[in-house]
Amino acid sequence: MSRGAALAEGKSNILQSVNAALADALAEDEAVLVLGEDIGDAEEGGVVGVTRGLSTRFGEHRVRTTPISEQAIIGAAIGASLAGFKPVAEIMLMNFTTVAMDMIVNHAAKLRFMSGGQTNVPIVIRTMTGTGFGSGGQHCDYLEAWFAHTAGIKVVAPSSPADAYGLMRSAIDDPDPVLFIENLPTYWNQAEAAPSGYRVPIGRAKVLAEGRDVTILAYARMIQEATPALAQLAEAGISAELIDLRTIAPWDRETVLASVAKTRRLLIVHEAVTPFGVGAEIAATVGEALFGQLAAPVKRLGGAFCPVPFSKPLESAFAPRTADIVAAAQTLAAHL
Amino acid sequence: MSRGAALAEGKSNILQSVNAALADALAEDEAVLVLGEDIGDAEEGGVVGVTRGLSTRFGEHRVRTTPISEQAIIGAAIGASLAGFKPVAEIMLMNFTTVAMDMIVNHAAKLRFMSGGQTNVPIVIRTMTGTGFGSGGQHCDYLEAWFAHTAGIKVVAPSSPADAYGLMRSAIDDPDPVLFIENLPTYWNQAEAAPSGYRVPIGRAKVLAEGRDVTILAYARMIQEATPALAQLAEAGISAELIDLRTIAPWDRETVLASVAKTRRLLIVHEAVTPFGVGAEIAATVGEALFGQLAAPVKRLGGAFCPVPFSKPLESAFAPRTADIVAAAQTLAAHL
Amino acid sequence: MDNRFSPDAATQLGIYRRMALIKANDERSRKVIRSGRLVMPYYSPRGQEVIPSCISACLTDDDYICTIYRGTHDMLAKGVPLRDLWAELAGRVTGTCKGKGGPMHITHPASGVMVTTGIVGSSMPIANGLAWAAQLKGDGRVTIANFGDGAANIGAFHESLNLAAVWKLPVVFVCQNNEWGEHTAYDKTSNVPVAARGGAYGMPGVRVDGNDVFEMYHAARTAIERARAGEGPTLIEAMTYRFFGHVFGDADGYMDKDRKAAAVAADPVPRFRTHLIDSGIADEAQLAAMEAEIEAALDDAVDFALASDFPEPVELTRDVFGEEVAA
Amino acid sequence: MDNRFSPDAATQLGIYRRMALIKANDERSRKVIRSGRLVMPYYSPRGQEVIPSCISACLTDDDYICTIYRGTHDMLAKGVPLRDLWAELAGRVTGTCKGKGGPMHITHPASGVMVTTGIVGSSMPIANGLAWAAQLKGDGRVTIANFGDGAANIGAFHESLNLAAVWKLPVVFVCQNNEWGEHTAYDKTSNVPVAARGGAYGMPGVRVDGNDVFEMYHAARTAIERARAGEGPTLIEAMTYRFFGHVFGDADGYMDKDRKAAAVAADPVPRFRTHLIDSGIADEAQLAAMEAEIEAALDDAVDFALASDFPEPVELTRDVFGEEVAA
Ligand SMILES: Cc1ncc(C[n+]2csc(CCOP(=O)(O)OP(=O)(O)O)c2C)c(N)n1
Ligand SMILES: Cc1ncc(C[n+]2csc(CCOP(=O)(O)OP(=O)(O)O)c2C)c(N)n1
Ligand SMILES: [Mg+2]
Ligand SMILES: [Mg+2]
Repeated sequence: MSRGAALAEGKSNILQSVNAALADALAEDEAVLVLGEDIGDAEEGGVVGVTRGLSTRFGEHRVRTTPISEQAIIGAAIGASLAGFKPVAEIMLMNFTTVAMDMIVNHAAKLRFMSGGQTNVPIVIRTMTGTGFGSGGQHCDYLEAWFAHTAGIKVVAPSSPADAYGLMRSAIDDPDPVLFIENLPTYWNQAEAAPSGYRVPIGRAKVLAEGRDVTILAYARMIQEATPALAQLAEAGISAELIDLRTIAPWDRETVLASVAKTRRLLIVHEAVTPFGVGAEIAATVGEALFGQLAAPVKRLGGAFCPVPFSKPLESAFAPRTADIVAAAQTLAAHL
Repeated sequence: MSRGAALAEGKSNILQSVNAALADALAEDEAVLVLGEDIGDAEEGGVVGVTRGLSTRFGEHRVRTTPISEQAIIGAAIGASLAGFKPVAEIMLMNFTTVAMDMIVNHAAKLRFMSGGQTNVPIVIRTMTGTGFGSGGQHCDYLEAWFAHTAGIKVVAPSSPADAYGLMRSAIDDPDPVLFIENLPTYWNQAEAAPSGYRVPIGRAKVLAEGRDVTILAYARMIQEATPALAQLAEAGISAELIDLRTIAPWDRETVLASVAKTRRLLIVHEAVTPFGVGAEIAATVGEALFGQLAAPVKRLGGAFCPVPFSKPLESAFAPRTADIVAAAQTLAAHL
Repeated sequence: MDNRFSPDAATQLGIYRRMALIKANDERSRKVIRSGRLVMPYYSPRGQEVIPSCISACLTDDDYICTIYRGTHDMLAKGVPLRDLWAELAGRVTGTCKGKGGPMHITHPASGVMVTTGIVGSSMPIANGLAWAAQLKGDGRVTIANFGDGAANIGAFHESLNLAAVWKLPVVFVCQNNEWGEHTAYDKTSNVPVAARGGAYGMPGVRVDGNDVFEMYHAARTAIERARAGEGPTLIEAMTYRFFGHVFGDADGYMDKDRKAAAVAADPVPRFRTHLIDSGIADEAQLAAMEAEIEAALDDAVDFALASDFPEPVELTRDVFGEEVAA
Repeated sequence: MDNRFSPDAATQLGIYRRMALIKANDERSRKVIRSGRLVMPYYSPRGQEVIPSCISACLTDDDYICTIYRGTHDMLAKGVPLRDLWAELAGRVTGTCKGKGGPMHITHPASGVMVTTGIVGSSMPIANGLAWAAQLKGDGRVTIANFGDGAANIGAFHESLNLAAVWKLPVVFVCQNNEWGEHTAYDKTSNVPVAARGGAYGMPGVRVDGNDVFEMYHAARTAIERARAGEGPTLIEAMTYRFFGHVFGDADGYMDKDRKAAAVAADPVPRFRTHLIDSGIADEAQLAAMEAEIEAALDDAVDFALASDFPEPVELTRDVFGEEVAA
């Protein structure tokens, strides 16, 4: 389906939705800026085109292509934000946050606190990641747990076009740094588009399907793996509730705890490696809050504990798949 | 007590123990190297003297002061290790790992796997950290959870002179990268020295005190806070078991699970901020492994969820203290 | 030497006032720490007074600076009020940052001190962003990025100078070369003068005697006017010397005694004081009065700081985010 | 031009063999991907053949190289066997890295390819370490750090060149300036030639026509001999051009058509081929035979690769650590 046709039908994909959110924010607020490698239209609006059209429409000074200098990118965003701007900085792939961690963690996340509230850093850091395209050990990591472990920065990871639009608008509105994680392999998945101006509140999870027997909590691409599991589980007589976490920090305890209080069983699914991952925090919190009320131990499914392998069969086996989710949910449901 | 007198009595502190471990390893194996900022004797052997005497004894080529260039430091260590050396690289403070994360995470930790086992990276990364000296938001973070969440690197954090010596020797022996975390404020605490050549196996926790009612799991400086809690708890009729985790990744499930299976109550204490910290992984694992066998929900005590504050009363309130540990253990023990 | 900028008498007095304040503040800091009334990590800027005093004489209140842990001289020269500063050093709620930042993390937007960092090199990337903002707004503001000689070897330096040059940002990179990075001598960590690196970015790089008011003023004013005119960044390497060890309490045994004695003997503060008197710009009584005023202000600031309250523990949960967020 | 190193006839033939192999391998790669027989991210080095061919002609098997995702030319020139390489590209267990590394992470110590990185700039810090090892052992080995023009703007470049200069390491930094960093033109990201940055470290920085065998050979040999003699590092900026988009499948609409057409018209491989014949070093039949041999070896390698097994899933738990460790 062509883009025009899709939009006419109210459809969009995540790539288009991020683009639309940036365009709408740039149009509405002069303070919004976009910067990063290859993002201008002279460079085709980003390596996969997420920022296409923006520099032409809003000018090369507001939408600015940078050298390959991630510390300088985040530093420029921080500094401009201290002077009243709302920059959206792209770190092309999440693994490249490793060369800008000082700027993100020691500065962006801390300046509000260290200044006693005098300055804040209203920046958004966009980054892509995810296994599936065979790019190997240094291009696909999910590192969200690092940032969630850092006071002063929020972390979101939308799985649908509408959430991508709505969370990007909220991230830009937000007075604090927000890390915005885009899943590369699912950029082109089509679904309902968000109306212009739509906001998804940061910190609010979404119940995608209601169920009685087990809660499946996932985010980003894992929603695509978990969704087909629901029907398979239903066939086996298991009613699963599916929650899209959407915001990883601060995460929505209320929604998650209410769901698990009802189902008494929780399966957490993410693409990041399991040990010390996001699932650990949620499992620990749920274990404490619902102590004695669970029918089964909280189960975590995450990436294998290794660097992301290149070879296709290994890469496919790295992250949880629908079958793994079905099997794990069945095991949980078997606890009466 | 003078250093000489202490050694004569078989006492040492952590600073001296790390120094002795490095000296013994350098003396025994020509492949061992030491590098980092200020580490040579022309620079007084490190900002607090941990490497004092080494460059004089082993030469400025094997014990080499570097420019302030953390990426270059870790890169040099990695490259030399690929050619058969066993470098011990110092990243002065743990917050400065943020400028070398790419080298540590994308390279040191992954080269063995990505090369299909052809090359390995037997380096040690020494780093200091810890609150208590009023150095504020960018000098005291405990970031061990980031590295524990990374496949391919091990993480240790000794709390005693003997463990510091024994873990350093094991870290240098180890064929893989090991992050060796030293607590700055407790460097000078004296205790029994390790015999020369002593090894503490990586991955093995240590039961410091046996108890029946509650397990307190801690590491690094938190051992100093937890130790006095034991007597206070005993007075209240609570028999607490204290475990020093020592190795954070891979952590000693066997020892921890055996202890908690016995006490049915677990309190985890670390200086890092609580959310998404090391305690989450342990709580999640224990909650799963001992499901239905616990008398109380696993409790985590960590640093406040904020950057480390400067002001003394705030800094003192940031990390868990003995009183917090006693109170939390009592709450746990009250669950029958 | 024709188009040399030279400070007029009033400007020279302003520069000296800053220098005297920095020197007195440093002496007071060490005294107060030694007395045990205040505990803080303290990185003395003694010997480096001329640099920020000349720079700030060329700046307006609206201009920005980013500085580092060794930065009280930069802050005082830019106008951070003594009471606010001392209360922050003492960790009090009346401090610039409510006591939460401390000596290494002073922020005071009212005087243009936007960031103080404890991470070597990190003042520079952020300074670029402030300069980018000024460029976008066209408000003519200039940003100063202060850093040390040791910081010239870290990645952030390179990325920042390149970006500033390519984007023609109104920023001045001021390397205060005090010959030492902690315990390590500069010439052990680089084969070239820092200023020589300007050429690697297509940016003017100048090395000046940072302890000479006239040299420093000319270099600072040239760079600042260039930035303000939209002509892009400059790298200034201001040669100076650190009179003490890296941090208070550091025994400084690694510093060559003779070199240090020579530097202290050439102390720029009394030297410039003598010049002011010799050249008739001020007389002894006038300067003595100025110095006495400074001492009185320091008395007041220290008393104010130490009489102030510490922040309440609830501050741990404030200013982490705009709103309070459950951990 | 007096002390110019010039490759003798045998060396020229060796250089051409490498160039022809790289070109043929590139064409084969694109063909195999297009056929759908193999899926991989592919960064064509077409147009950059001369650089590693000349460099490797000056290296021994014991010398080390570190390269990047756009690195098959560097690997082939250094001697990575075709079968091992192709099996790795195909993700097979018979590959250099058992299929676990893939095209961006080829390691083959037997031919001196120690690290291939997908992170811009990261070949350099590690190359220093290999060079430090050689310096310590005194074994005379030289290390080559390959990287692109875009990588010259990242922090790791700066830290690495400075450390290498200060430590006088036997390393050669080879910037393959193909005018593009992904979709961004080099001159939009830097105001100066990369070579001009050598001076910022006190290191020779030379810009050469990296598509001219004689220029490139001289520069490479000069730098390598200097390194081997213990005289320290060199920065070579080898000017070249990327014949295709950044990655296979990239439509390359951002590249100036005329500039690209001119570069392709000046294709260094047929140009050097003509030179060999014109100068009587080889005749058509000899070169055709060499090329046929290369094609046959490629047939064999591709067949071998595609007939090989994929690694077993258990490989996910292997090579993470020396021993297997519970997650
Ligand atoms: C990234 C980083 N590495 C190391 C340190 C530790 N450190 C603090 S100050 C310093 C020396 C800096 O020297 P220089 O840049 O010359 O500044 P000066 O202290 O002389 O003003 C070092 C190595 C740090 N703060 N940050
Ligand atoms: C730290 C980092 N930032 C960004 C990228 C994404 N990226 C991959 S290749 C590339 C362009 C590099 O250009 P250059 O150094 O000239 O090498 P070339 O591809 O032209 O050989 C970029 C930006 C990356 N891999 N690593
Ligand atoms: Mg210095
Ligand atoms: Mg390039």
